[in-house]
Amino acid sequence: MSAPTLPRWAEWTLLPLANLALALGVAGLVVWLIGQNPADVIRVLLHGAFGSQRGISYTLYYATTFVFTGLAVAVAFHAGLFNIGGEGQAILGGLGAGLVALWLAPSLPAWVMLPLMGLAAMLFGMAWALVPAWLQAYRGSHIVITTIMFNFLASTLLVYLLVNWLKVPGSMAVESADFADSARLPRVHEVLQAMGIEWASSPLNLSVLLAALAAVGVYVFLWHTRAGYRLRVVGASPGAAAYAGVTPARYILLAMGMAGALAGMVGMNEIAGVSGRLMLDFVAGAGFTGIAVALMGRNHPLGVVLASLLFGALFQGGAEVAFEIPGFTRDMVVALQGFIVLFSGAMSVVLAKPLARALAWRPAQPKEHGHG
Amino acid sequence: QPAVVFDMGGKFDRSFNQAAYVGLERWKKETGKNYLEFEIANETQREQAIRRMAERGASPVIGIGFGQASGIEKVAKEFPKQKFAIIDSVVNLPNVQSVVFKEHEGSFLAGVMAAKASRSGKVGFIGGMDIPLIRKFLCGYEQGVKYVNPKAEVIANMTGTTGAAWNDPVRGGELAKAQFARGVDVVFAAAGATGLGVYQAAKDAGKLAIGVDSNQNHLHPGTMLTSMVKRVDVAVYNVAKNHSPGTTVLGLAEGGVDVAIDEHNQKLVTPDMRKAVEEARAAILSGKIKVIDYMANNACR
Amino acid sequence: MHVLDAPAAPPPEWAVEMIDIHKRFGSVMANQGVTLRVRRGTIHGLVGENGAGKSTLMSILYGFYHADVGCIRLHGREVPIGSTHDAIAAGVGMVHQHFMLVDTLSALDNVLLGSEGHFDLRTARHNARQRLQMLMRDSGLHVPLDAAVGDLSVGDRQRLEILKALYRGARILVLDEPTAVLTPQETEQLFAVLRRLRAQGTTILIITHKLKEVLALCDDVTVMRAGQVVLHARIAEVDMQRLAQAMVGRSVHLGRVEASPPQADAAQVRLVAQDLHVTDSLGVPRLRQVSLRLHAGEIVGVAGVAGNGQSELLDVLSGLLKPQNGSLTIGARTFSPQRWLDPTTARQLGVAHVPEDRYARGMVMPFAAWESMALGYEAWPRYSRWGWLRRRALQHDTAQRMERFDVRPRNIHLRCGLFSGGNQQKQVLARELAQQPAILLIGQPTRGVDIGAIEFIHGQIRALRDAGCAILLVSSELDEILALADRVLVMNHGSIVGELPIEACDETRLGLLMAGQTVAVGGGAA
Amino acid sequence: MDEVFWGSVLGSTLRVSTPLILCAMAGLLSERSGVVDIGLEGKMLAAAFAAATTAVLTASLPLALLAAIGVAVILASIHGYACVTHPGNQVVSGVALNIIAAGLTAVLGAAWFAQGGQTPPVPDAVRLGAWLPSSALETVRAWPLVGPVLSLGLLDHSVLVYAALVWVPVVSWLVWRTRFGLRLRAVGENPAMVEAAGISVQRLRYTALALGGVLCGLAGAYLVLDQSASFVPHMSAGRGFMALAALIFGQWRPWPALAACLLFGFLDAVAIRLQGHPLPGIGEMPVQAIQALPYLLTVLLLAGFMGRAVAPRALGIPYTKERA
Ligand SMILES: Nc1ncnc2c1ncn2[C@@H]1O[C@H](COP(=O)(O)OP(=O)(O)OP(=O)(O)O)[C@@H](O)[C@H]1O
Ligand SMILES: Nc1ncnc2c1ncn2[C@@H]1O[C@H](COP(=O)(O)OP(=O)(O)OP(=O)(O)O)[C@@H](O)[C@H]1O
Ligand SMILES: [Mg+2]
Ligand SMILES: [Mg+2]
Repeated sequence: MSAPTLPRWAEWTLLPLANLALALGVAGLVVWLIGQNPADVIRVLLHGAFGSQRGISYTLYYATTFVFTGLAVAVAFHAGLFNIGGEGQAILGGLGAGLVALWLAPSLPAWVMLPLMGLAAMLFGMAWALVPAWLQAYRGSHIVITTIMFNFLASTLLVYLLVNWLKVPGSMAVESADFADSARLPRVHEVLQAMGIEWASSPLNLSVLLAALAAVGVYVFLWHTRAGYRLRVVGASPGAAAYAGVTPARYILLAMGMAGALAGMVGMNEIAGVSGRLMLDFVAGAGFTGIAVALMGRNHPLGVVLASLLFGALFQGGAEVAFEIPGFTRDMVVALQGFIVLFSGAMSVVLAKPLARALAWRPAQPKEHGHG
Repeated sequence: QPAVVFDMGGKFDRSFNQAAYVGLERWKKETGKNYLEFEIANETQREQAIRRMAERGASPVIGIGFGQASGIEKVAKEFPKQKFAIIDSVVNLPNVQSVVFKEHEGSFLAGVMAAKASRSGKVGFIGGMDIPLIRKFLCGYEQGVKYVNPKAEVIANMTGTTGAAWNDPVRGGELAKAQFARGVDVVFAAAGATGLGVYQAAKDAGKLAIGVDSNQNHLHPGTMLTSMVKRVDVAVYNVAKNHSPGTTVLGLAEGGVDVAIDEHNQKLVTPDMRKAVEEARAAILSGKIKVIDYMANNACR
Repeated sequence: MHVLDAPAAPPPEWAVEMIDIHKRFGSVMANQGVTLRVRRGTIHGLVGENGAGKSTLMSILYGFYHADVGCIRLHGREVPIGSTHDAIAAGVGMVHQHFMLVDTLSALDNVLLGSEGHFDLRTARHNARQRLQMLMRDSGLHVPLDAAVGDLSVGDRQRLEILKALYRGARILVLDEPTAVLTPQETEQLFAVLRRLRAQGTTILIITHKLKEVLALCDDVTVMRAGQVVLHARIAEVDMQRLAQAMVGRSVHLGRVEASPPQADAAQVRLVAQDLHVTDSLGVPRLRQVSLRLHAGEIVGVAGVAGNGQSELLDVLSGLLKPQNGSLTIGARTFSPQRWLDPTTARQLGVAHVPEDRYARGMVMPFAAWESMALGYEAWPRYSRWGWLRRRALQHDTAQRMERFDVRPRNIHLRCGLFSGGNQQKQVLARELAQQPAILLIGQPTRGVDIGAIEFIHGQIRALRDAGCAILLVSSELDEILALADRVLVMNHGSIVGELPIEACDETRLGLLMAGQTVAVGGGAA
Repeated sequence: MDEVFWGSVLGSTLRVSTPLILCAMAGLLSERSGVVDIGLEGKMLAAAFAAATTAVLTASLPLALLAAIGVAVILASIHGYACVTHPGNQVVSGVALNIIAAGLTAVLGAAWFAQGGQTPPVPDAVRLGAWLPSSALETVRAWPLVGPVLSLGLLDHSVLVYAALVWVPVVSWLVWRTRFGLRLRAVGENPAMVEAAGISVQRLRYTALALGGVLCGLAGAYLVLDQSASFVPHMSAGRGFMALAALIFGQWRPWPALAACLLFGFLDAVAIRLQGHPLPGIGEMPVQAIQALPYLLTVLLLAGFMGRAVAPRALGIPYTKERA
């Protein structure tokens, strides 16, 4: 009569996989509906994402951005906050890096310039996230709505600055001038070449290491530091936080500040690492993909990294499919991303019960843990 | 194998990008060979798409639109052995062919026709993104209008300041309606897909509209007075067939720009109007009229 | 002992028969095989400890929850109750333990909701107002109909809830702890109304924790324990003692360990609170001029019916709640409302706190056991240095404490939420006692905890007292107070209405004080 | 700045506001019932695509409208399945629907029409033109003083524009004056109470969501049948979020929400006309500043610097009976 509950291991492995399978299934159905062969698409996609040095590099490059935005969602989530503002925070991060580069790069060497840009990216992203955080902490404004509004504000701000101040006079493209060379993050293939290893050229740059570092850092912070502990207490149980004497407001600010800084690092990957100048729309929805990544990765840094790789592969493979198969557009990847958010996020528990029943449907019941 | 990277707006914008598409299709039909293509969906994809084409060994890689200039420049430097081309902008590299047009000349003729067709003496102009290139259209158009009717008023609006301005038919329609309310009865849209909204609004309001880049006369016969065609198709076709580094300038004389008169707008073009156009054309070709190029001195002077 | 099958012949007419009801929430069996019969036109009391499953049972009758197994008969006919809609249609009305009112709507609209009768709201309101005015006259329940519910007093809301039920023509009225929030006068008024309704033929089921009320009001009584019915009797057949015994399932007196209390070190005052005054967000006073002192080596019990200010007292003393007035001295530090104590300072001053609500406060349910073990002490040098959590030390301590407190299962990595209530409580206690506090504030230490654990916990508390700790014990179980306390404070309506040395305590006396009556006692009130 | 200018600004305001109003009313119904509706954008976009596709394929106006409404209602039901039937996170579900709509419309559009995600223009017969014949409009326009304002501002619109305006009193009446409205308001504040009153919370919320779907469907249909003539990927361009902002700005009340929509529409209408024209006293206003204004105002309101936006209390909280 009573519903069995899903064991913990299954909740962490089986359920996400089942949800992912469901999302892929629905997407496959759509692919089939538009007259493509899902199997072909998958084959091209996998080959495009992992079949060559270049494919792998591109996958990693996309994943880098998603790690940053995914962590930005995950950190906030651990403090009980839903950060939809990754997009805007990333824009500001790029702006910060770009402004510093335009201002100082001609006169500073790379080893000063790049850390400075990273710092600026983080500070700008952080500042942008702190406003909604402050409003949430001290004025009770719902952070979901304010971060949405801040996304729009960020993109208008970027447009305004580019169009009115940063654009090269006389140029038609809405882009800043190119940065001086000291403001460019080395590409991985360049570094490898310097070390004598041949590697296909790609936009993959050293910020991939920063992303890995960020994931480790977030993990260490959340589970190995006092502040991380308190942040999680605030998110998991406001009552317990009050009881423990933790001020929630401070940790809301901390969580969002970190989230903003992480999202801001997207600027390093895209602006310092790839484009070498400030341009419009360089975030390209990565802030929203970050939500999907965090949901898939269950808000754990390791999960975020894995989910980022998945999404990186989808984006790279999807682009490859768009090249290879006429009539297939990259928007399919966007739709798939939507299905993943829906099934892994909003409907994550829907499958739990049937899954639990399927698992419990065994002749010999394992013994439950003892009672006090 | 040539490759083309379409800009925002997409290859079916019935305007600029589509003209390029038509040119390539023609090349494809004639040669029987295939080409690679990519439509970018946002600003960041340009350079990646160009690089990817180059990496796959495509040559020439043709960037459609000035937006791709910086991307072409960068990638062309990385792949000096391959050929590149850019439409509507100039990239000074030994392996790049740049194709630019004398839009001001074609626009002048469009202005002549607009002024002839207008009853109210007020004609409109709706640009896409506010950039020198579009000001160049406006400037030529204005000169053509004043050439016919010095007292005529040209009301001009730009749709926006970013690439999105090429792709916003709703806003285009709103701008057109606003101009109609002020008495405009002929409107020239140089705004990519945004223009589609302008033409629709003109049709709904019973006004006249002038198309751009491709021959758009067929879109709304009876509404489309003419189209200021810019033979991007010819340019792209030529580039695909025979890439020659350097800058190619296509004007009225080269058949690179013109106003389109065909079966769709025949009824709207009066003999008087036709005569005026021919006169103006002759004057420009002979150098009697010097149409000011906005981009030459960044002003319509 | 159990009078499960009440009077045999002639079978009275049952208004309600709930037969073999089972209901499970996750791992909790809230009702297991409950059978309840209520005579028509009577007031039937339902009593039992917290979590015994009373509210669940009544919510099933009202269609709010759906029983896993079981059937319901009303007035002899079996009715399939699948939703509240069915229940209302069958003439059941319920006043929930937590008010089911919408604060932003007017009282009238609240009554109206669900039985509007007309699509147009104005017509519906007009009709309802007339019927309600008659109803108010008849029942003696008066409520300002046009006021927003958010502005109503607790008593008004209670009356509104009953009106709501009556308005729907409830012939069976269920009241879940209606008196918990009422003043004695209001309670008396309510009882008068209920008796009148009974006279008019309404069958009433009432849940309460106040046994006195049961004896005064009810015709029959059913006692539940741990999801099952353990006693079912006419009121004449039972007395307070018997009911209490049935409720807790054992002899009421757990008994004191020591014959006479050890002498508290009167010279060593650990905590002095003066004139504490707390008003909640609704403007209702929760604590009124409360003063108390704690000495080293004594357990001061705070007795009182739940909701009479004990929770607020604990919160104020532990720094969770700032009073509007008063002062607090702990050791050498004195606090005023301008700069009140905060939980962190409290811990630094050696104040440990076992919160009443372990579920929402005492632990972080999604955390592993060892992580909750640091709650509140994460900044202590043993558990963190330079901002780094010392997980090793924490895990080590957790394992050790689990061993000492016999926590089962002994798994420091198990999620807190997966331990049973008693084992959760042991962990909270273990954490707080481990600090060797100078002062221990402890709320409901054995709520929902089984006998073996109770004895163990009591032993720990006594040991701490003997080691010189000053302990303030809040418990709604008189037995616990009687078993542990050396001195007893009784709270009623936010005030301390009596202070008795343990020798002067007996249930009657405390009960009277808890009910708000003053008694002349040797010890004298504080 | 003459009558003609104001007339055309007014007309433009109404046209730009129409999808905002429809979506804001949709959001109002949904959020009043306690279900966060971030998915307005996606529902509108999907509806626009459905309307355009159907119009192109069948050349039938009723079918196009029906398709738009149908698709929006289906999306609303998916939202309901995730967040009403199951205790899914409403924000996540809304975000998912937005992403799905953005991706799927482009994919299907590209696959079916091979025009990069666009649809061909819808046939003229299906388009919604001005409600009054143009001869009548010309006559009115000739009237002194009020002529231009009336003809350009108020009369030269399609029936959907008026329908949007009519929905406001209808929603207002529904919410404040009817049984349904009472229940709707109650379920957004305290669903347990509504259930205790013998009303199905689920049915109520589904009804609100479905009604909202109808309105979103109309908004989407308006985009392709009136404002523009074909579907273009991402053509909703943030209007759903703008409507959400207007809804909050209007504090979840129909008339103030209408006022907010009109304000936002007005800002937009003025912004495109003032481009490059200096404002008296201020100088040239950057367009971006005007574009940012709606979002900025909403944030300020939420921050409590201008009144206080009090959301329905149960908004965003999944209603379940089982604790923890
Ligand atoms: N909605 C729910 N979800 C999960 N568990 C529940 C729910 N309602 C009750 N329980 C659990 O069921 C058991 C019985 O609860 P119930 O509320 O019926 O007790 P009660 O006798 O009314 O207690 P009290 O005197 O505290 O009101 C408890 O263990 C409780 O935690
Ligand atoms: N209010 C509540 N809501 C939901 N679950 C609860 C609640 N209170 C307790 N639980 C959970 O219900 C389970 C059983 O709790 P309960 O207090 O009935 O334990 P128990 O089986 O009596 O164990 P013990 O013998 O140790 O007291 C535990 O996992 C506990 O965490
Ligand atoms: Mg109860
Ligand atoms: Mg228990």
